[in-house]
Amino acid sequence: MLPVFDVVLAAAILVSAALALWVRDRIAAVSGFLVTGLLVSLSWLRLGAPDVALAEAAIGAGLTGALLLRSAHRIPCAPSKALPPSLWCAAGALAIAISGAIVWTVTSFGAAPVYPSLVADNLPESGAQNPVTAVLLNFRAWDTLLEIAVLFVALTVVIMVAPARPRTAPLGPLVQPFARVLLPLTVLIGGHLLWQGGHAPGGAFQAGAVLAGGAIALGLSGVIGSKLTRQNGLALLAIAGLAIFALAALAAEVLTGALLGYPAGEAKTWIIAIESALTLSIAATLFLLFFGPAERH
Amino acid sequence: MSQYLPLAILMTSLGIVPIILVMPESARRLRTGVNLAAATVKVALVVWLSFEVTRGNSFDLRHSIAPGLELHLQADPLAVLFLALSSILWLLTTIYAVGYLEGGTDRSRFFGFFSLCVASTVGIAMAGNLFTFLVFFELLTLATWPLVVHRGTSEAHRAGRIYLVYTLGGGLALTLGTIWLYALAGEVPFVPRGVLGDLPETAPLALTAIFVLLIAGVGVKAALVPLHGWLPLSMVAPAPVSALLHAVAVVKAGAFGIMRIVYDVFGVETLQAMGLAMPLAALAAVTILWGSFRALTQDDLKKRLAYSTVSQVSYITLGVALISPVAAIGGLAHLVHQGIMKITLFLAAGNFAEGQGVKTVRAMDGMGQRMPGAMLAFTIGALGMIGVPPLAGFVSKWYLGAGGLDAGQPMVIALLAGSSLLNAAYFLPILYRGWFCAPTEGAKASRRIGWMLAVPPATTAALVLVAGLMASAPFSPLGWTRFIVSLEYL
Amino acid sequence: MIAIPLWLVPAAPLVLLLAFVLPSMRGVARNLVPLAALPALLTATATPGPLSVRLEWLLLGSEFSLSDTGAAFLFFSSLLWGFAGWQALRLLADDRHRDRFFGCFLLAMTGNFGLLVAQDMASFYSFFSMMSLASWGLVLHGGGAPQRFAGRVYITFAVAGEVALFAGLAIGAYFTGSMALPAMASDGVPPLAIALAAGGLLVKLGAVPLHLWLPLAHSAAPAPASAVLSGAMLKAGLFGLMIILPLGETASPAAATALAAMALAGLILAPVLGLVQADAKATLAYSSIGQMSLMALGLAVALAAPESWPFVAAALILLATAHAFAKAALFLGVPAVWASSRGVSRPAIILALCLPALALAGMPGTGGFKAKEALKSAFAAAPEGWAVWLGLALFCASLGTALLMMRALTLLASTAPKPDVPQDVVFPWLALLLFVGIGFSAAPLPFVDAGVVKLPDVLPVALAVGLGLCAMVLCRVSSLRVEPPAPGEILGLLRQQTAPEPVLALPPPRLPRSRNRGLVLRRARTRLVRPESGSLAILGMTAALTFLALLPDAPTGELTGDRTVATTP
Amino acid sequence: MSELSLLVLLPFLAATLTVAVPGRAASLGLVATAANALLVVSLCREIIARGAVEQVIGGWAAPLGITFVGDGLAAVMLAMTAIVSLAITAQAMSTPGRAGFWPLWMATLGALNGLFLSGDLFNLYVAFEILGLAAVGLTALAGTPMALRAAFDYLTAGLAGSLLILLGIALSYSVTGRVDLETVVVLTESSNGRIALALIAAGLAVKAALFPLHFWMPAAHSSAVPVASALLSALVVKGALYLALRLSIEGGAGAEFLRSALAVLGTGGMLWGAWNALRAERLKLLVAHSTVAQIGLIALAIGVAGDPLQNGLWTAAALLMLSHALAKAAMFLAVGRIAEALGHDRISGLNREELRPGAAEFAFAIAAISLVGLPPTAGFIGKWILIEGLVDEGAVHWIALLLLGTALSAAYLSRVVSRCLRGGPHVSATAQRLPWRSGDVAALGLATGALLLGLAAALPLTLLEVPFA
Amino acid sequence: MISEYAFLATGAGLVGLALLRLATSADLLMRVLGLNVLAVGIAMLLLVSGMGASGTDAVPQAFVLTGIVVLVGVTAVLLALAERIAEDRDE
Repeated sequence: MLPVFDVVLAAAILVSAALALWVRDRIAAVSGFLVTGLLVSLSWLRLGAPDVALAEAAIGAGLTGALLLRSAHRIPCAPSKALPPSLWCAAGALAIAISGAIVWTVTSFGAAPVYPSLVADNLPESGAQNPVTAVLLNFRAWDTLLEIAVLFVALTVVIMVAPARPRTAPLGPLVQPFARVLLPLTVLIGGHLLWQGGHAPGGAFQAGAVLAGGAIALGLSGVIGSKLTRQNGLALLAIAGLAIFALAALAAEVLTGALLGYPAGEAKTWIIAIESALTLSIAATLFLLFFGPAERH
Repeated sequence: MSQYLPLAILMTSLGIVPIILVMPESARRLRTGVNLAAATVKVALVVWLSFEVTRGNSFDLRHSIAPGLELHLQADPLAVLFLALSSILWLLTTIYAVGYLEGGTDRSRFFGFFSLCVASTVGIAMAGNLFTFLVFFELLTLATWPLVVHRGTSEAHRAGRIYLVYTLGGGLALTLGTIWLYALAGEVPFVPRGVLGDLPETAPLALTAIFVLLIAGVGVKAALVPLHGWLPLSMVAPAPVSALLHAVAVVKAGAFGIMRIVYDVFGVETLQAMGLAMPLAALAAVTILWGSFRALTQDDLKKRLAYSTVSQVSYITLGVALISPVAAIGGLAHLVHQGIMKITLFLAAGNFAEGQGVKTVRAMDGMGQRMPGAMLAFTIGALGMIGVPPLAGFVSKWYLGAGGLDAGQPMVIALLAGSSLLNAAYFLPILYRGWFCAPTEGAKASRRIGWMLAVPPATTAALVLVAGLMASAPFSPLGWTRFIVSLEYL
Repeated sequence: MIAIPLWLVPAAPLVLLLAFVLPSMRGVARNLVPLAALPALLTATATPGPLSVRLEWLLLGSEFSLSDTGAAFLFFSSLLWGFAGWQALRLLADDRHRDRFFGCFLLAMTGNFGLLVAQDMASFYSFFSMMSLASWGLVLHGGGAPQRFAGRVYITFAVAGEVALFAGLAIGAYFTGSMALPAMASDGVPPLAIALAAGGLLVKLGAVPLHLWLPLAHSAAPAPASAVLSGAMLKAGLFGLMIILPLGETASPAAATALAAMALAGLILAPVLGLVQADAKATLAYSSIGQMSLMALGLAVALAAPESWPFVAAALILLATAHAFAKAALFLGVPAVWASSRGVSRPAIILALCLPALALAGMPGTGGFKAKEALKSAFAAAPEGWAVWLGLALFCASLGTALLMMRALTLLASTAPKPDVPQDVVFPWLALLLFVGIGFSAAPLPFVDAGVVKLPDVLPVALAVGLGLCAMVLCRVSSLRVEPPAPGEILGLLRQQTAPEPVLALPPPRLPRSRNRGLVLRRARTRLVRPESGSLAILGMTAALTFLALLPDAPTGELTGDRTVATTP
Repeated sequence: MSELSLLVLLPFLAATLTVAVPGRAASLGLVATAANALLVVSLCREIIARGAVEQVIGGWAAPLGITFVGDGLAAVMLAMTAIVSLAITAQAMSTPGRAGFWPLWMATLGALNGLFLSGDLFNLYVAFEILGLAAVGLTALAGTPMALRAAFDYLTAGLAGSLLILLGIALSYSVTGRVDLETVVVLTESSNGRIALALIAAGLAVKAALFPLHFWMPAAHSSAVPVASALLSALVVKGALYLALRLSIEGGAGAEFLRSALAVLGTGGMLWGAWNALRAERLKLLVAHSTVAQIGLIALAIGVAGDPLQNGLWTAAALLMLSHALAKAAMFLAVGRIAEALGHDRISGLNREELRPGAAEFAFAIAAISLVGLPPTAGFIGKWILIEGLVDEGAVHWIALLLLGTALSAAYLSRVVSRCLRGGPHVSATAQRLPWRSGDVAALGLATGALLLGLAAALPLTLLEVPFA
Repeated sequence: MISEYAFLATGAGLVGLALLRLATSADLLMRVLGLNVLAVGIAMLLLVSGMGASGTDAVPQAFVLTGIVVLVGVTAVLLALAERIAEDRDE
C-alpha cells in the first residue's frame, strides 16, 4: 500500500511543481509552489528524514512561500515574446536528457555511503543524540558556520538593496487576541524544537523559522512591526549569531587546539549554547529578510 | 663592489624612470639635471666597465625567476661595444632632447620613457642569455611606443599603431622561438660559438624553424625587408626619438640581436653547416638594395633617412651572416659607425626642422647658408653613409667587402658598390641643395638654435670623422671589434 | 732644403680649412690659401726626399712616402694649386660664396696632395675621393643651370668611379693580403680588381668614353678651378694608373689593346668635338681629353711592351708636367682675357697665350715638344705592328691639339669682356706663364736630343695653321656656320631645358592618407539578449558536458598511484 | 590558534563588526586585511619551510569531518587574495564608501579564504554561495537600475551555477558515498562519476564566466562601482577557476575530459572576449570583456596543461591567475579613477579632456602590459612554462592559439593606452594632468606589483611545488 | 524499492522541469520559482541517495538542511532585487 502512496505522492509533487512553474497567475504559481513544498516535506518524511521535512515545511515552503507571496504582486510579468518552438523543443530535450542522466547515475550501482557507520560510531562523543544535529553542529559544524554567514550576507544585501517595506495592515480588534496568543505559542514551539533537536528531529533552524514565522505574522498584523523593526537592535541580534559562532569556534580552538573542537564531555553544553544563540539570530535574520531594513537609505 | 657594475649601469637609466615620470611638468631644471647626471654617470660607469673587461674581469649577475629561467646580466666585449655606443649617444641625445623639447608638453612622460628606452637597450646589451634578451627586447618595444606617438597627432598614432603591430608581432615570434629553443636545449646562455651541442644533428628541422622565428623576431626591429614597414612611418616622432630609434636603441637592438643569435646561440659554424647563413645574407642584401631604392624617391627628409636606415642596418646583418671573421669585423664596426652617422643625420635634420621649419628635401635649398654648422654635420654624416673615406662608413664597408671575398662571395663587392651608388644618389642631392642652391624666397625666418641643439650633432659628426680616421687605434670601434671577433672565431 | 714632415703636405690645406670654421679667422685664412701649397712644393723639391711616415692609428694603418714619380707630380700640382688659388682669391674677391669655394678648394687640394704621397690603399682612396667630391663643389660653384647640369654629370661619374676604385682596391687588398698600394701591381691580383680600379682612375683621367663629365665640368667651373681640374686632378688619375697597373713586369696585350683603343678614340674624338664648341673653356677641355688620351696611349704601350716602361714613365711624367703647366696657363688666361678691354691689352694677352698653346701642340723648342719626343722614342719599343699607327697617332695628336688651340684662341679673342672680373686676375696668370716659358723650355732631358729641329716636328703645327686659315676663309666665303652641339654630348639629350631638378627628380608630394586603418572596430551596440537565453546556454552546456563525460576516454594510466602533484619541469 | 582558522574566521568577525560599528568600518577593514596579509605571509613561510599544512576541523577527520588543506596552490591563491585585498582596501578607504560595502567585502574575503583552504566538496559549495551572494551585493552597491538588473542576472546565473555544483555533489555522493575532495579521483573512474564531475564543471563554468556562460558577466562587472568591479573581476571569478584547477589536479589522468572541455571553452572565451573588447565603446565594458578573454586564457591553460600528476604545466595556469588578479584589479581601479575624473568612460573621449588623471592612466598601461603577458610579467612566465611544455608535446595548434590570444589582447588594450597618449587638437595648450591622489597609489602599486611579479616568479613557483599531502 | 525509484524520478523530474522553465522564461518571478524547484529536486536526490538499509544517512540530511537555509537567504535577496528593479521601472 505504501509504495502506491509514494508513487502517487511523487506524481503529485511533479504535477504541482509543473503547475507552479507554468500557471500564468502569480498567486496561483506561488500557491502551487507552497503545495509542492508541503508535498515534498511529506515525501521526505517518507524517506525517513523528519528533520529535513520539518525544515522544508517551515523554511522551504513556509518562509519562502511568505516571501514569494509578499513579492508576487510587486514583480510585474515580463512582457516577453514566446520562445521559438524549436528552442523550446531543444530545451525540453536537453532537460529530459539531463534528468535521464541523473536517474541513470543514481540508480547505477554506487559505493555505499561511508557516513552512516562513522556517524553511528562517533555519535556518543558528539554531544547530541540526534545524528542530524550532531552532523550539523559538531561533525560538520564548519558548514553550518558558513551557512550562517550566507544568511548574514543575504541580510546585508537585502538591507542594502532595501525594497519597499511590506504593507502592514492592522488586523483590527477581532484578531488582536489571536495575535497575542500567537507570540507566546511560537516561542513555546520554538523552544521545544530547539530543545528537542538534541535527541529528536528539530533544532536551531526549525526553531528559528517558527519564531520568525510567528513574528512575521505579528508584524504583518501590525502588532510588533512599528516597534521592533524600526530599531537596530534586531539587526544586531541577527548578526550576533555569526559573531558568536565564530568566536565559539575560535574559543574551542584555544581550548582544544582544534577549530570547533569542543572540549571533551562538554560538547552538549557548547552545542546547546550555540544553538540557542543561533535560534534567536536566525529568527531575527529571517524576520528582517522579510521586512527589509529599518530605514531606506 | 665592481661585481655589481652591470647592475649599476642598468639602474642609472632604469632607476630614474619613476623619478622622472612623477615629476611635475614644471620642474624643468630638476628634470634636466637628473637626466644629464644619470647619462654622465652612465658613460663613466661604462668606461670603467670597459677597462675592467679589457683587464679580463668578467661580470655575471644572475637572478633566478623560475626553474630553468634566469635573468642574467653579463659584460662581454660585444656587450661593451653596444653599451659604449648607446651610453655615449644617450648622453648626446638627452642634451639634444632637452633643447628640442623646450616649451613642449608632456616632457616628464617623454623623458621617463626616454630613459626606459635606454635602460632596455642597456639590458639588451648586457643580456647573458636569450631569456634576458627577450625581456629587455620587449621592454624596449613598450618604452618606445609612447615616444613614437609623443606628438599625439593622428598620424603619429597611426605610426604608433603600426609600430606596435610590427614589433609585438615580432616579439611573439621571438618569444615562440626562444621558448622552443629552451624546450629543446634547456637554458640558452650567450656563449661564443653557440650552445647547441649536438642538436643540429638530432633536430635540424626544429632548429631551422627556431632560427627563422628568432630572426623574424629581431628582424622586425632590425628592419629587415619585408619587416621594415614600421620604420619609415615612425619618423613622425620628434627628432631625438628618431635618433634614438635609428641609431641608439631600436634598430640597433635588432641588429645586435641578430649578432647574438648568430654568434652566441647558434654559432657560425653550426649555422653554416645548417645552410642558414646564406639565406640570411641574401635577405640582408635584398634589404640593403630595397631600402636604398625606396630612399631615392622620398621627399620627406626624415623618411629618406629612415629608408636609409633600413638599408644601412642590414650591412650589420650582412657582416654577421657572411661567415667570415673579416666580414664580422665590418658588421660589428658598422653597428657603431652606423649609429654615430645616423644620429648625426637625424639630429641635424631635427635642427633643420627646428631652426628653419625645413622637413623636406625640396626645402633644403640654401641650408648651407642658413645653418652652416648643422649642414656641415649633416654632410659629414651623409658622406660617411655613402662610404666616403676617411669617414667611419668607409671603414666598415671596406671590411665588409674584404669579408665578402673572404667568405667566397664576391658578389658582396658588387652589392656594396651598388648600394654606395644608391646612397650617393639619395644623399648627394640633399647636399647639393643645401650647399649650392640659393634659399627659396619663402624660407622662414631663422629661429635661434641653442647650444643644446647645436653641440650634439657637431660632436657626433666629429666622432664619425674620428672613428674613420683613427680606425686602427686600439680603442676605436674597429679595434674593439677586432678584439671581439678574435674571441668569436678563435 | 728644409726637411718638412711628409704628413704636413696634405695637412697644411686641411689645417687652413679648419681656420675657416671661425668666422673671425676667415679673412686671414682666405689670403693664406695660395700658400697652403707651399709645404707640398718644398717637399717635392727637397733633396734628399723626405722620410716616409707610418701612422698605424690612422685609418686602416696609413703609410706616406714620396716616390720620384710622386715628387714630380707633387711639384707641378703644388705650383698649379698655388697659382690657381691666387687667381681664385682675386677672381672671387666679391663673390658671396667664396668661402664655400675655398673650402672645397682646400679640401680638393688636400686630396690631391695626399694621394700623391699615400702609400696604402685606404689613405689613397680617402684622398682620392676627398679630391673628387670636393671638386664637385668647385664645378657647382657658379650656381647657374650649366653648372647644375655639369655638377650632376660630374658627381655621377665621380661616384661611379669611386665605387669602382673601392671595389678594385678591396679585392686587391684581399688577394694580396696587404694594404700597400703598390701591391696592386703585384702578381696574384685578379684582373677584375685591376680593371675595376683602373676604371675608376680612368674616369678621372677622362678617357673616352668615361670623359663625358670633363668638358661640362671644365667649362662650368670657375677658371682657376678648371685649371686645377685639368692641370692637376686629371693627372691624379694618371698617377694612380701608373702605380696600380702592373707596368714593366709582364705584358698584358688584351689590356693594352683595350687601353689603346680608348686612347685612340680620345685622340680622334677630342679635336672633332672640340673644334665645334662655342666656348673657349670647352675647347680647352677637349684638348685635355686629347692630351690625356695620349698619356693613356703611353700606358698602353707600356702594358704591351714591359721593357719600354722606364722610358714611357719618364716621358709620361714629362708630358704630364708640360700639359699641366700649359693647360693651367691657358685656363688662368681666360679670366685675364675677360678682364682685358678690347684695346691693346687683349691682343697682348692672346699673344702671350700662344706660348702655352704652342707648348701644348708640341712646337719644337717648347717643353711639350720635348715631352712628345720622349714619348716617341719610348714608343720605339712598342710591339710589332703598333709602330705604324703609333706614329700616326702622335701626329694626329699634335695636329688636333694645334687645331684646338687655334680654335680656343680665336674664341677667346672674340669674347666679350666681362666688367665684373677684376683686373688683377692677370698677375697669377702671368706668373704661371713665366714658369711655362722660362722654366720649362730648359727642362733637362738626358735622352732626348733637343738641339735639332726637323721638319716633321713642326709639320703638325704648320698643317694646323694652314688648315685653320683655310677653314676660316671657307667659313667667311661660304658663310658656313657650325652649330655648336649641346654640351655634354649624348648626355645633352638627357638635359632638361626647363628648371632642372638636381640629380633625381622627386615625385610630387603625396597627400597623407586619411584612411584610418587598424584593428579597431567601432560601433558595437550591446545587443539585447533574451534573459532566458543565458539559462538556455547553461542547460546546453550542462548537457554537453554530461555527454562528454559519457564518452569513452582514452585509456589512462595508473589512476590511483603516486599522488604527488608534478610541478614545473 | 593556527593561521588557517584565523584566515577564515577573522574576515567574518570583521564583517559582523563593520555592521555593528558602521562608523569605524573602514579602519576595521584595514585592520582585517592587514592581519589577513600577515597571516598569509606567515602561512606561506610555514608551507615553504615545512610542506603542506593540514587542519582537521573539530577533530573529525575526513570524510566525516572537514579538513583545511593548505598546500602550495592554496597558499598562492591566498597570497593573491591578500595582495589584491590590501590594494582594494586602500582604494576603498580613500573614496567615500556606501553602506554595506565593508561587510560584503569582508565576507567575500572570508569566503575566498575558506574556498581556497577547504578540502570538502559540500563545504566548497557553501563557500561559493557566500561568495556569490556577496559578489551580487557588491554589484548592486552602485544602486543604479543597470547595476541592480545586472545583480539580479548575476545572482540567478550564479545560483543556477551553484545549484548545478550541488547537483553534481549530490550525484557524486550517490556514486561514491562521500563528498570530500579525495572522492574526485574515484569519480573519474566510472561513467556516472564523470557525469557528477561534468555537472560540477558546468556549474563552475557559470561561476567562472567561462564562454559561453559569461553572459551575465560584462554587465555586472561594468556597472558595479570600481572597487567592486576590481574585486569581482580579480578575485571572485578566480574562486571557480581555482576549483576547476583543483578538480583537474585531484582527478589526475581521469579528468582529461574536463580539461579538453576547458581548453575548448577557454579558446572560445579568449577569442570572443577579445572580439568584443575590440568593439567595445566604453572603457569599463572593454575591461570586462577582457576579463572574459583572460578567463578563457586561464581555462585554456588548465585545459592544455595535461595531467597535473604527470607534468607541471598546471603551474602556468596558477601563475596566470595570479597575474590576472593583480593586473585586472589594478585596471579596474584605474578605470574607476579615470571615469570619475572625466565624468564618463567612453574610449573615444579619453583624449579630449583637459583634465586627465595621469597616474591612473599610467596604472592602466602597466596593468595592460601584465595582462598582455609581456616579459617579465608573471603572465609571461606562465605562458612561457605552458608553451615550453606544449612544444615538448608538439601541440602546435594550442601554441598558435595562445599567441593569437596574446596578440589580440595587445590589440584591444592598446586601443585605450593609445588614446591616453593622444593629445590632439581637442586638448587646449593649458591642458593639465590631475595631480596625484592617495587612492592612485593602490592602482599603481598593484599594477607595478603585477609587472614585477614576474621577476619574483620563483617565489610562487616554489610555493606551488609544495604538493597536496 | 519502488518508493525510492518514485522519489528518485521525482527529484530528477523536478530538476528537469526547473531547468526547462529557467531556459524558457524571462519572467523574474518564474526564475526565482524555478531555482527553488531546482533546489528542492536536488535535495530530493540527496535524500534518495542517502537512503540505506539502516535508515537515511544523516550527513545528506544535514546538507539538505543547509541547502534549504541557504536558499531562503538567496531567495530573499533575489526578491528584494526584483522588487527594486520593478520599483525603478515604475518611477
